[in-house]
Amino acid sequence: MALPLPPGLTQPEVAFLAEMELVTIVPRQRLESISLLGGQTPPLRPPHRAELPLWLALLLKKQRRANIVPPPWLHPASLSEIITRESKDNPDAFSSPPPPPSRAHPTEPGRARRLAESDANLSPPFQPSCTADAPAGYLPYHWLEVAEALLAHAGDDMPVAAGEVRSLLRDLVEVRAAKMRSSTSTLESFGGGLTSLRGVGAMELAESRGFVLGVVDGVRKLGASAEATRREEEEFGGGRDVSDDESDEDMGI
Amino acid sequence: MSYYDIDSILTDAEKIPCTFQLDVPELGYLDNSPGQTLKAGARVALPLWLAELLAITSTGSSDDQNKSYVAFDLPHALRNDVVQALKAEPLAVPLRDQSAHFYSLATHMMDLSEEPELSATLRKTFVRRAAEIALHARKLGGGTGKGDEGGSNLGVGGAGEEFLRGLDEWERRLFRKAHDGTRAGKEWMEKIKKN
Amino acid sequence: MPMYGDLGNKLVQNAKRTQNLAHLPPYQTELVRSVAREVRDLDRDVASLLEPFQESFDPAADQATACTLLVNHMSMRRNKRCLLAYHRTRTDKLEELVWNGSDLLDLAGQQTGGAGPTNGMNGPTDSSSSSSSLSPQEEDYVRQYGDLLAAYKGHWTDIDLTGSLEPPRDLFIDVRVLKDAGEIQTEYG
Amino acid sequence: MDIDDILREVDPTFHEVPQEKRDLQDLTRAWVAERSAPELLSWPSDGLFERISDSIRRQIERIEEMTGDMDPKTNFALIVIQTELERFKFLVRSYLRARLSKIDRHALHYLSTDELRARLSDTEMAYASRHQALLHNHYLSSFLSSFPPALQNLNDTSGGIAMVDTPDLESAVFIRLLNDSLVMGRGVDTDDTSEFQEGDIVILRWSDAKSLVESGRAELV
Repeated sequence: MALPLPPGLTQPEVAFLAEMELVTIVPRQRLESISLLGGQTPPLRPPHRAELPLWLALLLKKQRRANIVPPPWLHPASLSEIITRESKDNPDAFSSPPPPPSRAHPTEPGRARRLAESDANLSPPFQPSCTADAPAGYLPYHWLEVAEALLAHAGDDMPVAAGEVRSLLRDLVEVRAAKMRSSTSTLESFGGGLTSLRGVGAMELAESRGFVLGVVDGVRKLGASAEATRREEEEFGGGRDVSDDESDEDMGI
Repeated sequence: MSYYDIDSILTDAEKIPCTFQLDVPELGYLDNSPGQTLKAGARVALPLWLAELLAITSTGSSDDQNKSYVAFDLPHALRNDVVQALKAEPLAVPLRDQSAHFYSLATHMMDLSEEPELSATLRKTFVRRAAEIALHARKLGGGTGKGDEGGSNLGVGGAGEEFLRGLDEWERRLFRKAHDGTRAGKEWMEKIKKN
Repeated sequence: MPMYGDLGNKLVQNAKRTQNLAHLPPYQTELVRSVAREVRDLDRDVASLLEPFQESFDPAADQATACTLLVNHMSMRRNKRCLLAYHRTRTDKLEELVWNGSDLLDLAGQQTGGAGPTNGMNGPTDSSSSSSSLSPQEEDYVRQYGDLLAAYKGHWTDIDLTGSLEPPRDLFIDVRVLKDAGEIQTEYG
Repeated sequence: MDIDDILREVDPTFHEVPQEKRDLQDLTRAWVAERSAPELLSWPSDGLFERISDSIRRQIERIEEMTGDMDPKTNFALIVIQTELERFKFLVRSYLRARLSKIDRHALHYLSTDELRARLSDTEMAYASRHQALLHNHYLSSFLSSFPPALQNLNDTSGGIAMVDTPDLESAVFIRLLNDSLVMGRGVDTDDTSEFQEGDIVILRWSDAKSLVESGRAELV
């Protein structure tokens, strides 16, 4: 078997994907531009900030060649705000994802360039949502992976003690885990064809994917004959088998 | 319904109560009487792979176009008292005792004859039990809260163990998926701190 | 009274167990032969049932014969399905082992080194001089699939197709070594 | 500051994405999609993998040249380059193997029509045909050749169940909307039509998601 993995990204794969998110760094050393397969890295000139993919930022950080600027949504005030929203204001749904570039305010500094047409269809991890100019108060798709990576390797770059951020994150994980559970127990009693998981994070999705899709598929299979009957009835209006002649008459109404 | 799928093949081996609609001299062996004629009206439990086609193939009889070789009933696993018990308390029925391929068998039967009520009951049953499965999988996989297991990592307890033992194949697969998801999440968390 | 298809079922149950095993249990030579024989027997029955009718069998006129023919046909197809699925389950497993870099010697040695027979089906017919759990045909298959995979891999030599499916962690160990050598360059820091 | 930087400052819409960056994005998307879709997707026809394969080869050559250089600055660049190279290799490897695994499972299906065959790369075509031939041979030499000739096929569709297994296109998937879109999803009791916003994540059947994904209005996640 060429690939002994279930469909959909596994958690390590999601973490790998999240490492492509751009983050903002403050270099501590000069570093000339490097020609990578994914393009040139910007030349690093302290103290000018630069945006780099997380994997590279972490490499520099571990080498003490740079500090990483935590994204605004990871600040304690922002996390507390999100926790309140998730637990009190809207206990049944995940809070909204950050506004996509096409809806971002055009005059807001630092965001205008993302309106460029060639970026229009960007999505995580390529749509910057973990940089220093990302909006506070919104959890981006890769929030948990990026937060955990920064806490593990750049804890000293946090604006407050890493422990404080960590405990807020843990609260948030709990609040949202309960949501994922309740959303999955209601979503499939359905017979409908669409379920929105607006605002869900990549890691949360990876953890529940196999189970959730398994339930949805199971319900579909158990309902297949009922669904086929429904479709026939809808097609023929009344549910009786209509011969060609009769349907001609029906059309004359 | 996949040709090479082992579970699908095993489901097709489940026995269905059938009644022959005609005399067939060569088939006595199906009723444990080789060499004798299988009489019309004989009740024989046939595997699904055989029953299905015999039940839907028309004999071509001129007096009754709809007459097929056998008539069939719902299998033992799907009899009314099981369905009623599931309606009353979906968690209390060990489905595996009915059939290891309970749901798969049910979908086959519902394809053969319309059973709207059965379909609705089974969907409810499946979803309700799935929620319970997720709960156990999280406990065993080491979920988010560490404190709520109370001691042993295998703290499923008697009733839980009994429930898990009664899972059919679909549910076992679901349990494995939920369990793997939780475990992989936990492993990732542990790994990130080390590296 | 055992009925047609029962032996095929045994094969499939064996395949079901195989799916959950790390190793490959012994090939069921005798069972495979019996199931294939059943198919040939059924085919002969069909031929003799049809013989009196020449080319002009009318199912509606002789419903009992039609029913018997249908049962025979279904039984043959059932056996075929069981045999194919059994062999397919095993080739899946064999391919997995080839992907993981096991060679034929590893595979052949499994049975002697492993837990031994996992069920009672490998009678004296299996005890040829070699105690391989693979049939000779399976050994051929492993060789041929190995060649096929090597050919496909050859188109992608740079990426090492049989390499790890775990996403790469960073080269942290190398970096640490480098830190000792490279800590000098702080001229702009 | 080069001319691009100046242009970028005066004109925020000047933002030519370099080919390398676009290729990385396309490769990543292709990987996520292939890992998530219940069926084999089309091999990219725009030469993406040929380009990536070439640049990987060139990068490996560069690494070999740089390895002799003991300057610590080069040395760090080397680490960065190697780290990234491993990331690319993983993406391509996982992508190719996700495809092979689907091709293996439903080989006869993907070989059955021109339209389906067109999804495979030339190398995959060669692999799939040869693999199928090996399997058929194996069945023949193990038992199938003793069967009556009419029963020796592997692609019968008569008699109950079709022999050619196909992927389940009704399987549920997760998608992310890339534009605000009206989405239709069939269900057991009702079919739903809803307006979703860019960035929303929705569960629906692959058969209902497919056209959205193929037209670039949504992506698999």
